[in-house]
Amino acid sequence: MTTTSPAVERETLSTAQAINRALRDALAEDPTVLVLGEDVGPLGGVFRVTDGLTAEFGEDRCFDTPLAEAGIAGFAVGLAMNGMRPVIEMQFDAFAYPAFEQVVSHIAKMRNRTRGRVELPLVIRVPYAGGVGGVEHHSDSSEAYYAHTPGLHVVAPSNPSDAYWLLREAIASPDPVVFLEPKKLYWAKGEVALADGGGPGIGTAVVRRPGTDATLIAYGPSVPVALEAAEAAARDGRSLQVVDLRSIVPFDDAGVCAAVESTGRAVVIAEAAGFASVASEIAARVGERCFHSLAAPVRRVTGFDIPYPPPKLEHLQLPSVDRILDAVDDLQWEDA
Amino acid sequence: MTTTSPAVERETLSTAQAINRALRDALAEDPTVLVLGEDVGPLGGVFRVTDGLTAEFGEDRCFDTPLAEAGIAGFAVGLAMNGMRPVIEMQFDAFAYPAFEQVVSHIAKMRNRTRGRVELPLVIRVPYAGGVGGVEHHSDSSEAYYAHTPGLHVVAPSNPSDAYWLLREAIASPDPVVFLEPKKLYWAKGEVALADGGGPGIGTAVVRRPGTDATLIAYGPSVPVALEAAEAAARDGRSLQVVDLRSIVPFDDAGVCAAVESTGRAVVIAEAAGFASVASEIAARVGERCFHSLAAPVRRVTGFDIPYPPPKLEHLQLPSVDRILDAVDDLQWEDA
Amino acid sequence: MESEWNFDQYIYMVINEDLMLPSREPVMLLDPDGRPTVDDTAALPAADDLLRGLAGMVTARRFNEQASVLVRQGRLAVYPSSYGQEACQVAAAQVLDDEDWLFPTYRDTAAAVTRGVDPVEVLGLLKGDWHSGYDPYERRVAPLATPLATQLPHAVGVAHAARLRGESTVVLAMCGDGATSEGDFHEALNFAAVFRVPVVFFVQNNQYAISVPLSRQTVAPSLAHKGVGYGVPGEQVDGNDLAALLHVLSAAVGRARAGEGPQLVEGRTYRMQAHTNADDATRYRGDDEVAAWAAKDPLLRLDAYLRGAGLLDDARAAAHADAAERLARHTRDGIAVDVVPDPEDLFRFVYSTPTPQLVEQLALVRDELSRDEPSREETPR
Amino acid sequence: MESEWNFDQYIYMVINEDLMLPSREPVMLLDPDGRPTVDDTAALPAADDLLRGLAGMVTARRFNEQASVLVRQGRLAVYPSSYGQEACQVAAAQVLDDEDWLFPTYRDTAAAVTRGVDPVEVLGLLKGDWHSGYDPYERRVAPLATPLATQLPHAVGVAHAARLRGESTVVLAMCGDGATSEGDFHEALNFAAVFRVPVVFFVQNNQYAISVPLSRQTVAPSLAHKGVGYGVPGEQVDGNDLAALLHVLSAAVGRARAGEGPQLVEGRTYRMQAHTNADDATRYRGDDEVAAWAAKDPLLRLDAYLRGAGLLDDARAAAHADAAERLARHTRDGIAVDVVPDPEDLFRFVYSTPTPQLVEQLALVRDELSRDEPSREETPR
Ligand SMILES: Cc1ncc(C[n+]2csc(CCOP(=O)(O)OP(=O)(O)O)c2C)c(N)n1
Ligand SMILES: Cc1ncc(C[n+]2csc(CCOP(=O)(O)OP(=O)(O)O)c2C)c(N)n1
Ligand SMILES: [Mg+2]
Ligand SMILES: [Mg+2]
Repeated sequence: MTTTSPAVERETLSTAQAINRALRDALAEDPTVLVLGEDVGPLGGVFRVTDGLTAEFGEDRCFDTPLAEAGIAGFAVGLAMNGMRPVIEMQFDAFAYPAFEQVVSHIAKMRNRTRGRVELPLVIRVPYAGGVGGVEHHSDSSEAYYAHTPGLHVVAPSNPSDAYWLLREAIASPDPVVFLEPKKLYWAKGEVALADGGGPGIGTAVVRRPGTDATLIAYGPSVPVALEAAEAAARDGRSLQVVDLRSIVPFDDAGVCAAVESTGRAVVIAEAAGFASVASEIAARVGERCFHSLAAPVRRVTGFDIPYPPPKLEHLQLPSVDRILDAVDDLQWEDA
Repeated sequence: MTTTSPAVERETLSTAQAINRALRDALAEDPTVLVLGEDVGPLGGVFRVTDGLTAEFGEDRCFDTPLAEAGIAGFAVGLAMNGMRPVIEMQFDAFAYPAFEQVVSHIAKMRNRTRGRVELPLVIRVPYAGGVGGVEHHSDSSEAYYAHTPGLHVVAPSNPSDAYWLLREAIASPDPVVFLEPKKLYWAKGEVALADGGGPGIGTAVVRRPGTDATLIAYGPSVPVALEAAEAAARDGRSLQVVDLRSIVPFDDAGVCAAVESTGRAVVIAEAAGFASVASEIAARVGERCFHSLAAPVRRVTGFDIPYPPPKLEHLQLPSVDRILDAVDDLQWEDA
Repeated sequence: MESEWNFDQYIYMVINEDLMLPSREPVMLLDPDGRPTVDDTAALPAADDLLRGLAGMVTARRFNEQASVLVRQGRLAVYPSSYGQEACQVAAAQVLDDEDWLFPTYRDTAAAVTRGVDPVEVLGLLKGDWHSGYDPYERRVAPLATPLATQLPHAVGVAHAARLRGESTVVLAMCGDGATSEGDFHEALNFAAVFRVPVVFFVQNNQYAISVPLSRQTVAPSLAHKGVGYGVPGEQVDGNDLAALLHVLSAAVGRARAGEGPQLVEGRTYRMQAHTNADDATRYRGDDEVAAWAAKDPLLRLDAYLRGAGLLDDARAAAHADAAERLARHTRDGIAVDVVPDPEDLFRFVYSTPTPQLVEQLALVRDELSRDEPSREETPR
Repeated sequence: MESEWNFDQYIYMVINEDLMLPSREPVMLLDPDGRPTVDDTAALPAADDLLRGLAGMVTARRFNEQASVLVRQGRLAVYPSSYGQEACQVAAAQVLDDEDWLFPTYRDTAAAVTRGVDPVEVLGLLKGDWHSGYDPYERRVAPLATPLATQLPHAVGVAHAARLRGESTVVLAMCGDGATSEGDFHEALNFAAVFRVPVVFFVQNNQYAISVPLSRQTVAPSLAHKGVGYGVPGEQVDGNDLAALLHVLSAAVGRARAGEGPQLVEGRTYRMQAHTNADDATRYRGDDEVAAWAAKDPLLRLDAYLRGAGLLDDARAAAHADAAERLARHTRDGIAVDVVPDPEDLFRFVYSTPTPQLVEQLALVRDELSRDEPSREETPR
């Protein structure tokens, strides 16, 4: 994993711990930060992401709400209108849908409809995507719904360091941010340089692995899979570059184009159903902007256009190393 | 406009009248068809699309509900589970968002989660998109949210004949269909051949205008604009083909690819904000499937990535003939 | 056995069940002819408040009439009039202090005007210049809410934030009878109750949601009864009786300010005109019904009382009319100014810093506009 | 003046306000020690019903225990147990006829089993084979609902469809205390009331929504009071007293069947175990509280009464235990069978006819599986 400033103090944290730490540091630094949602209080969240925050900062700063996602989102709008920086948790991706109206018609639009007079500095944390053997409604990849909605920032870390720093930046942002936390990476550990100021910000993609033959474009939970695929391909003598978007909105056109142009081939990887998705957008943009550098069509490795499957079948829905390598094989190599 | 069987009796109807007629014929033919929503009863809907239905078929068949979109959608799920074919109206596109949870987690998934045992033959009618000078929340193009959700059919007629026949087919379908009614075409008139069985079904795109230089791909409210652009281009000596998708899901890959391959150039046109949209999907698919036929990158002419603007600025957000022609000009013509 | 349950709130609330139940009849202090229903007129709001209220209603009525004229002249795209509901509109604003917040719907333009927002700015949304014409922080009036009931949880959040800071702000949040059917109404009342925030939910029951009558919206004894399920005291009041409204609403505001938590007030009134100019009310209701309600006009009623009590004379009434006329003229003049919204505004406010994508798109629009030739018009074709 | 409002439902409902208010204490017919709280035991449900109910509870308890064991053995992914709530589970099924419908949540597996759904199929969801294991039409049991409260409007629609056809179907729709905070709860109750459909909403108030106690969910006097705002009669009942549950629920079902519209019943019970095996209840509640509730166990209570009344002897109790054991064995054996779900099922049920896109994607999966070599495993890496 690329880190920027090798001098500073690092801690090894899981993604869940890194998020917990980001919340804790934000609560400590800024008295207007509030953490709220279902079970985020004494329980510390079903993934323990908010563990200890109520104990440390009190009931007013980190608290459970009644069980109603639209209510939570709408309540947060009011808090943010009146001087607070709420960080709300939607317990699982699919349980954010009742809040959709509030997210689309208010959270995304408030700043614009009031011509900048009412800002909503709020963060919607969404434990997100699959690969954890969850029963139905516990593994949705819902980023396209948010990314398609103008007015929202949409961010998806792929490692503990980004989880920490992107969340800190999201909380500090004057605009609403949908913060997607890949569930299957909650327990993945990594180094976090807590004092270095954070490296590249929201809106910047990062090359996680250099490579010359083709570019894999991924975000969130697909980044480790892409890295594994690149590792496997390297064993077969093919050099794959891996780009981690980190932020879906804003999108790093410059970074992604430069990466694709350097290899001339691209595969986009994402867990969500492929149709009208973020992967579609990436493929369309790359196709439009890098057309003359492309030696082959942009391939997409995504979830199929089906509801997320039950645990015993989810391995087929998730982009796998095999499916990525198949797509790479398909990129019309001259030597094939 | 292409029609299939020139022998049968035709009536000239507006789109709103054609939809009204489709509802009326379906109610008359099938006693399990129910029409429900806000103001669809005695008022006949705010666009008069359900005019006269309560008077003709009675309060049990076409009726007003309490004002609650999630409730309407959820109620319709139960009706459909128990032998009925509900046709629900969401009064305006943006007012369907409170029903999002019901649409995504139940309407789209019920058949799949019960392994085909519970079918939901229901139709969600959505007065849709802009161009009518509506104040905020009255002009959203929300098709991407539905098209991205596996389990839904998504249909958008561009003329009265399709409005009639696609709706008849949607009501007859055993699966849920989101039926997008372009508001600005409600008053546009056209011929409807009421007895001919309907021409091409859901899932089939139609070439509305032949052309050899480039292909414009559009659906719903953008089709008439595309046709106008083609007309204007013809005056400049450029021959543009216009494809009307009619159905977004399922998508007519074969028809669209054949059209694009015949010209080697493509512009996708849609009103919705472009990012992670149906237009992205079309551009990505065409880029992937017709790569070697393409003389230029696929261009998109879409709404900008902003909330739908107020009436006095909406003309800038809508794909215009000018923006389409600019995009066509951009398709790297050899003679340029 | 009950004591073994040992949940504090049960013990507390069981005792208070009766307090939550609204009176069985709407509170009325002045009957439709302006006669006090109470023996002791000291039970009425102070004469000054009533006079101020009447002045407000005269202005609100004039504002409603003016806006409707502007629609007919094509200067406003649409206007949902509160004609007939002026007592509710004025009372909602009048019971609040400066530090308080008002959350209006699209129909509550007269309430916003009463609270001092510039009427021209209030009508910005309906004129089509921009989505919201005024600065919500200036008078603490939230943007006019169009998606029904969605503003109610915002009101709860605003109140909670104020309370966390120890401020004594009260929030008055308005909605219609139809909006009470939405899930957001439920969630907002429940949050307000659980967090015990100072919000007064004020439902203007004008008997219709566009064409849908109240009987299709609910079969509850009253909308005020909806408070019971949240542990929120409810009250129903004659919504055409300004005296009763001031009495009930200011008591509710006072209790909220004192820390007694949220309240629900239903004002029973009537939408005298069509839903908006685009609506045809004859399709769903008869003239008789409208005529019966015309007899209960809130302005006539208070006028009659004040004149009868010797508190209002022709001179004062003329002063009211003058003030109303001035506001109408200001509105007319302001709306007549043709604002050409800046196209760059499309991109300016979406984010605090535009994304690279928006920067590109703005450049595209700039380019398009700069090339504007007669053959390629800016209107969509 | 009230008569001038002339809205039928007001006149009707004002008279009926008292009918909608639940009793101030939960209805209890047998106290925690199994002593009748009524002098005349004829007021209790018939002995046969109580015996059938006890048998059902013994089986439900055994089923809960068995499922928890299967989780510990890794044969089920997760199990939200209704241990301690068996009286509610059994009563919900027992009061229904074959023509009726039951709408359960994820926690109501024992209710589904009581209604005759194969326990192995009921656990399909939690085993991970497929999203729903049983055919909802076979026993008229809707799929176990995971998104909270979302199944309630479905129940209303099912009931309305039946009523349109003139059928006398009643629908019993279950949800938890937490779920009552969701907007869908509100909208479902309101639709049911306005359309006067035969739905009994049965809220199992087990005092927690995962870690969140009832006091953070509502400050209403009881959840049953939530009916008032819809014009729906509410009743609260001791949810660990099967006799009281049968009494209250079958009366509600009877009234619904007779055309009296929807009812709301709150059963006060307790979730004796953690939310699921994945939960750690010690983080949010103390042992004392759990112990106090253990003393109110629904099985012990009914057992004590029936034995005391001479209606139950050891032989009969042994027969109950045997039946429960048989069901547990059937469950164990069925779950032990390793189902390998057919990958093609991924695409088979999304639409009645797969789209061309799904046909292509299925071909891709087929191809991938056919090429399955050891070096490229099927698990995502
Ligand atoms: C969520 C939502 N659904 C539908 C609409 C469309 N709509 C606008 S006003 C209205 C009726 C509102 O009735 P009510 O709440 O009684 O307010 P009133 O107009 O009578 O003041 C409807 C259905 C909307 N604005 N928002
Ligand atoms: C819409 C939605 N939001 C959140 C969740 C996550 N969740 C699952 S169970 C639960 C608590 C439910 O509590 P309650 O309704 O009291 O039922 P119980 O589990 O106590 O039976 C939560 C929050 C969900 N399933 N659905
Ligand atoms: Mg109304
Ligand atoms: Mg519970």
